[in-house]
Amino acid sequence: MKRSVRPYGDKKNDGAVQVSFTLPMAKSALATEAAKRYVSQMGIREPYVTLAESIAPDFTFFVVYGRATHEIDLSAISAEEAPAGALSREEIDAEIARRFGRRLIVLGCALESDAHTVGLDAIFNMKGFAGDYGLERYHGFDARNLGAQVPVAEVARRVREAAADAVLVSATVTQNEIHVRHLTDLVDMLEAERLRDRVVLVAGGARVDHALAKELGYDAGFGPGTTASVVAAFLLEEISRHQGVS
Amino acid sequence: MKRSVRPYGDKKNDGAVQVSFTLPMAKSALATEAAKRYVSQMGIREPYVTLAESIAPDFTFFVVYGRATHEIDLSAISAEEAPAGALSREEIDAEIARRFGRRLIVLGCALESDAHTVGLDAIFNMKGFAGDYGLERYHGFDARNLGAQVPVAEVARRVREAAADAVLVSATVTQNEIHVRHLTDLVDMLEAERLRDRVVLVAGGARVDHALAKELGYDAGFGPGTTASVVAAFLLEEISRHQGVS
Amino acid sequence: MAASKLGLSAERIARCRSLAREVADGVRRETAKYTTVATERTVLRLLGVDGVDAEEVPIPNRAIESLAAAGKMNRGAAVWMGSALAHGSGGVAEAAARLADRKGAAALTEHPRWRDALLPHVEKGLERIRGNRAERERRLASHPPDERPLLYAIVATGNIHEDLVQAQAAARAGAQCIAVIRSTAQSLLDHVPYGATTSGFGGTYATQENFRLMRAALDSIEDELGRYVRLVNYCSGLCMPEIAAMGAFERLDMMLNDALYGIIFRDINPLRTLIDQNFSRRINAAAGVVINTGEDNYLTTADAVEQAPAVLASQFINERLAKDAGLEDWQIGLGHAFEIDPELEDGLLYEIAQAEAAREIFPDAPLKYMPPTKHMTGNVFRGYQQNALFVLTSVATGQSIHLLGMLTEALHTPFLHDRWLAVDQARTIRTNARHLSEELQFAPEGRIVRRARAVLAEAEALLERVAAGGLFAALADGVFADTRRRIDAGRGYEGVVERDAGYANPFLEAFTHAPAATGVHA
Amino acid sequence: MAASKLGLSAERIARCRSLAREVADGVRRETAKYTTVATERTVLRLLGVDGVDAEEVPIPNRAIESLAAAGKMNRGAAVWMGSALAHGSGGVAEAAARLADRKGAAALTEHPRWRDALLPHVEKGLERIRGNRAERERRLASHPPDERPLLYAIVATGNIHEDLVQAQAAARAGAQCIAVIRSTAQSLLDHVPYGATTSGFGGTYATQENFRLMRAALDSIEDELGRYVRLVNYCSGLCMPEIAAMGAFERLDMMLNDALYGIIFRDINPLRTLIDQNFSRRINAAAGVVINTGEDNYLTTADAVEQAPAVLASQFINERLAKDAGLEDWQIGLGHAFEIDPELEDGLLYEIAQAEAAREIFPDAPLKYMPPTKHMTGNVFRGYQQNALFVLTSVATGQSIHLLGMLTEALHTPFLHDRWLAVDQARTIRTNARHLSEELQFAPEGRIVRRARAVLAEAEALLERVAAGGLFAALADGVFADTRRRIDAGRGYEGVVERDAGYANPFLEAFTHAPAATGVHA
Ligand code: B12
Ligand code: B12
Ligand SMILES: Cc1ncc(COP(=O)(O)O)c(C=O)c1O
Ligand SMILES: Cc1ncc(COP(=O)(O)O)c(C=O)c1O
Repeated sequence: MKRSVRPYGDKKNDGAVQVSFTLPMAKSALATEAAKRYVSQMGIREPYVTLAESIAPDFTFFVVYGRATHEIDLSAISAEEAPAGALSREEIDAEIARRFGRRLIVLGCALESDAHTVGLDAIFNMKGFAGDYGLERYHGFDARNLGAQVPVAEVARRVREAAADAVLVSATVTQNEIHVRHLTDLVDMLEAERLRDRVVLVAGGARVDHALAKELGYDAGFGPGTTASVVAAFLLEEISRHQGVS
Repeated sequence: MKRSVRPYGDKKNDGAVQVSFTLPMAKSALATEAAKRYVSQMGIREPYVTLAESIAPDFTFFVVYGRATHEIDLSAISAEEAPAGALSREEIDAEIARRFGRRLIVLGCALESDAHTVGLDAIFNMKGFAGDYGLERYHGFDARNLGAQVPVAEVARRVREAAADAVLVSATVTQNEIHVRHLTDLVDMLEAERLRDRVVLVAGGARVDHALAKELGYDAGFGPGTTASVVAAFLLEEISRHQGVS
Repeated sequence: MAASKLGLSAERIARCRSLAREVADGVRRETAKYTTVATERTVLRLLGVDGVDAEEVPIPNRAIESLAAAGKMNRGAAVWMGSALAHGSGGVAEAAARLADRKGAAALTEHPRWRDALLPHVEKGLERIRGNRAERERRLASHPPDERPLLYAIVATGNIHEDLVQAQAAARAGAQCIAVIRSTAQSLLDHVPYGATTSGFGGTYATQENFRLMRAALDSIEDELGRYVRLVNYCSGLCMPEIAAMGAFERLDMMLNDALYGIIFRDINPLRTLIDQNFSRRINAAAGVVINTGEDNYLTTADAVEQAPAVLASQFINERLAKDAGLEDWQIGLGHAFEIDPELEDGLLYEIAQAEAAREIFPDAPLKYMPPTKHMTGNVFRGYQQNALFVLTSVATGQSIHLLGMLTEALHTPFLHDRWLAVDQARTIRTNARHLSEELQFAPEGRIVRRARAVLAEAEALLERVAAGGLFAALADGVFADTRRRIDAGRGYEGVVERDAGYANPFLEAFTHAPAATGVHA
Repeated sequence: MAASKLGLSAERIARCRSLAREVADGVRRETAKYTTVATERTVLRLLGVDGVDAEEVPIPNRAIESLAAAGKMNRGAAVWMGSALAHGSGGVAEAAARLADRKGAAALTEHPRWRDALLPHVEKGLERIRGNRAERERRLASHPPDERPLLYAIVATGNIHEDLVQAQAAARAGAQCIAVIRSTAQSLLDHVPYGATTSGFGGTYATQENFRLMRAALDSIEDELGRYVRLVNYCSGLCMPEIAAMGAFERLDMMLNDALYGIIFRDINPLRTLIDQNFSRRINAAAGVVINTGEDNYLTTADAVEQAPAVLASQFINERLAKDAGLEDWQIGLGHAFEIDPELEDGLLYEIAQAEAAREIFPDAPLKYMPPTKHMTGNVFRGYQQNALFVLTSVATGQSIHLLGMLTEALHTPFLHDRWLAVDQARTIRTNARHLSEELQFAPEGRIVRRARAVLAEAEALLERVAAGGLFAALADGVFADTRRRIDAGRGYEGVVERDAGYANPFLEAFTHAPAATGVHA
């Protein structure tokens, strides 16, 4: 049964919407008319330009109110459940405490000869990446950043010693596939030490993606633009699955 | 030469727009998905719902940012000069002072047997009509509201005595065309007294419109929903034209 | 009373009060001689007369027009209702019909025991008012005390049924007072429309049925909210006492009730509306209603810095007139507004000075602080900013009633989310700055203190001028808002009638002598 | 100095300063024994060494790596540059190339008259810094004094050429300081990228060429605006003194310059960055630059009420370290932020208390007040409201540098209109509340005064704890932001080298003895 819905200002289906944007043109009657027509093209009738402000020599900022004509048929959406939003830092910490009752130990390093650490640090340290704070800020994680150029044997030793829950390694230099060699060496070492199944293993780097990492035996791979919050949410679910905790 | 323009957030043509509206449905993942799809129908891609707030049991308020895909071709607009916005009260007062150097005398009343004054008062007194203040608030007008049931002879007498610039009459009761009779009587009286050409003559009322007023020999007619600011702007131009002042 | 922060001269404040008393006495000397069609219609309504005739004209209007035509109005409607009953009319409705009949009214003679015949009906009307007051106090006492300032929201769809939905939404969002804006210029109607109304002009008609419907709708969510929601309406204008009586009968909590507003802004005859105001304020006093006065209107167009003294002078006069009509301090919600140009250097300091001065001069009055309108533009972000500064100033100076400002003030009657944003803003800042007024003090000879003193001094000068010739002369001279209003002009003058020697108004008598009930108040 | 509004105990403040001095002395005792790769690269840059080799590695990096490999770094790059010149190198570039060559560096012997050979180049570097300082002071003196607080806007497109457009737009809109945000985590690079850059990570790389381009762009509109526009960048991190030197060479006006930030929030080795900080602050002192410290970072996630004492303690330590490095009061832009939860009862009173306390404790410091981030949401109207309260608090407590908050803080790097709205808001409220700080006083035993005293007391306790074991021990214990940072861990530790007996750094010597130039300052 079609159930269509339109915005509500102060009467059913009045379609009331507010819009704001800047047009790259000097303030003028022409600019205001352009803003009106622009909003009309968005399917908004009776556009009322309440503000036209010159905010830079060739830029005018507009606030426009109007009546949107579109309708949304809710019955068409109800089928696919809308995707849930990303968990916040507080929600992840609360969930770790609830499920595990302890902090999850996460080790990280740049492998073997690789000296690039900025990417890994942006995932690990307090300041994080452009405002998305690093794993150190999460009470739920005991994040230990082992730094640059760490041999695979050292990684295995630290995993055993710390009883780590997860290992995050970064590989940036890719000349003659050096990153593939290093990443594979680590998996082999962990399997040899019968540690592979006790940890969630994650690879990352400017030239790493999920497919490559899975292919090399990792649980996941993260490339450019990755933020700590995405990695934290993944670790919560993956470690829970790994350790049969829910 | 086509010159197309799109909104500018922080890069040329990034189409950045902000939208806000309420949907009449309870807050839920479904509602957020509906808001996203609604904004997409407006031609906005990558809709990012930054706020979904339950503001009443079955109402959710949304703020959404996105990238509008439409373009405006400026060359198509430049032809018709965009209509200038209505003058503000301050602008009208300044313009009257500049053109006339004195206050314009405006008389008003409800004609003959008609006792309805609320409409005329909403145009005349300080408080005006729903926030649009009456002619008394305009320093440029000396607005004199003669009140209800004023005979046409009395109107003519007051026009001569006050050397009025304009006369605004209200006629609301229309049973057996009584309003047409009264309005016509006034025009006849003014012409007999050779006063018609010395004033701008305006009729108004719930059942009056511009066509009827012109037909009856008035300079203009105003119906339901009229505000003082519209009448004031009209009087400025009409009296200027009438008295050859620019 | 909190120590003064502005060091305002107590003598000068006392001087202003004594001048206001002189003005009020002058008004009373003039108004006491008269009654009006509205005051007499109100006596009929308080006796229980209601309804409309076939042409939808209210019965009270018919009865009073008929009494006036018969030259009997000067003695007061009560005398004739009592006489009709004493001469055998079966009840109030029948008596009113008899008065409304031209011949019947002309023929009716005063009955010596008209008071005895009328007494039970007078008592019934007074009891209904007392009952509503007790009910309100019972409900208020059943909840924790309300946070101050009270957050006041407006609904105005024109259709009472749609208003009910929006009012409940506003109350649920946190609004503590709900006002249904009247159909614009209803001040100018010399009758009160009857029944539920579904179309108005930029607002919803004030009718007794609309009051009843909204009161019930707000009561129905009281338990859900865990607090009593106050209902506000407007009795200013030609039907001032009538609408006050309807509010008293339907348990309205607050009423816009200001003759000066009607005179200056609606060109209503000064004598008519000041006579009516006295009776309307008597009714509101008895009903435990908080009145609001309209000083904000001085600031909506004229410059808010220049007009501040006029606002203060008007507040002193309104306070005195209200007290003379039996209203207690806690019932006198004097009005003022946050209207100074946001671009003015130190303009915010003057807002603080003026709001603090009102607080200190009228310490027990439930001051009603109105939002910015004049300098609000289509920049809704700037609008939300100015309303944030308005809320902070309100909390910082301990205002009592805070009318929520909408970010879209300059654009349209509020959308649902406009109102939600306003309530959310006020609730958050009220909490975030809870005890700010206890904290703040001002530099002894600073700009804020000097501004407050200057406004008080100019207000005193204005009151000297008004007291010199009396309020009616001052109004004719355009002392207020440069608008000249003569005593013998403006709407409703024809409805003013001299009282004759035998005039009687049992309700006015009852309200004048009965001690106001104590107990918890709004 | 304005009378105290908070009645803070002068003894307690003095005690905090003496504890901070103990901490600073402890740090100096430790750091004085060492130099670092970054400090020595900076000496080369000040001598005029620049450019990159075929693999785009900066020449200073090559030269210092080579000296280190030859075991010669402990004596300081200056000795070897001087010796190379004395041994016949034709000029600074040639000498640097000689150092960068592994064999050449190993073979080089110290020349007895290395100082004489080096002197003209040292003098040239110092003169360039003095010249820029005088130029800034000349330009500032040619305009009326700036309105306070200075409005500080951020641009961050990642492409320096796009940054120029946005920076000019922000300056035209009214911003008085423009900061180009660095590519995120540039703190962690142990080299400074070379040349103009067009792609970064959430920001634009700090390079000397980018500084030069932006300085020229802002100078080009100085006459049009009738005021000097201050340019800000970030030297915190592994290249702290190097970027400070580049700023001094290109007439940057302000620098984020805080080792504690690098240690706690970028996990940089404490010893390394505290050694580097001293030299970087010496350079900024000489260049007449105002430094900014990063205490706001304590408040961006942890609770802003709990962390207030840590902010104040950090400010005391930063003040002492800065003075020990020759910075004058007017150059020490201590950081703090408006980050308390807007839903907290009386939270605004605590913000006022903390901001006023900073003002009174550091009366001559150009305090840098940072906008709300933690509690900013997708409700951009609430965002604009919180930034309005932030501006008002800033003006009410006389802050010096006001970093403009964006209503879209939680959403994206600012759009052009986001920034315009922020500047419009700050300019309007700064004018509307111009003299508010002169007006306000606080109830002697009120919540604001008590809050300020409590924060001071807790800060003192924190300083007692830090002074007891010294800063390095305190950092290892996680005293700040519950984050443990050991003296022998974190980025860049390998770059720390013990000075040997013959160590020399002619610039450090020059900055330490030369009296700072007086005259008009930023
Ligand atoms: C800074 C830098 C350096 C610095 C590194 C300093 C340091 N402490 O990191 C120094 C100068 C030491 C350096 C050296 C070299 N570098 Co380099 N370097 C760069 C540069 C300019 C920036 C890299 C960076 O900081 N990116 C910023 C971060 C935030 O992005 P990111 O690394 O992609 O990280 C993100 C994602 O990938 C992801 N991620 C990354 N790691 C991980 C790990 C996990 C577990 C997860 C979940 C996510 C994740 O999340 C991060 C945040 O979103 C790049 C060029 C460029 N502009 O990218 C070249 C670059 C990486 N370097 C390069 C090269 C070749 C070298 C050298 C070999 C040069 C030389 N010939 O000597 C040496 C190698 C040194 C060595 N032993 O490794 C090449 C690599 C080419 C290739 N694909 O092989 C690049 C691409 C430059 C180029 N275009 O040629 N380099
Ligand atoms: C209030 C009212 C009354 C009041 C008037 C009080 C007063 N002081 O005005 C009283 C009770 C006295 C009254 C009496 C009567 N009324 Co009557 N009244 C109304 C009512 C309910 C509202 C009118 C009103 O106030 N509108 C509000 C104003 C703001 O709107 P407006 O008048 O349209 O004015 C606007 C525009 O028209 C314009 N405008 C108006 N005048 C002018 C003048 C100028 C110069 C300009 C520029 C603009 C302008 O600007 C105004 C603001 O936008 C209407 C029904 C309705 N709901 O409309 C009936 C109505 C107008 N009345 C009606 C009738 C029939 C009567 C009576 C004849 C009833 C009777 N049988 O006794 C009497 C006549 C009395 C008389 N001698 O005229 C009919 C008229 C039908 C018809 N078309 O003829 C109406 C429509 C009711 C109905 N539906 O039957 N009435
Ligand atoms: C005191 C007072 N009464 C009544 C009103 C209602 O106005 P109207 O005259 O349009 O009914 C107002 C204005 O809003 C007012 O301030
Ligand atoms: C003092 C200080 N320095 C530098 C920076 C720049 O941070 P990053 O380490 O990402 O370069 C910041 C944070 O914004 C800071 O507060």
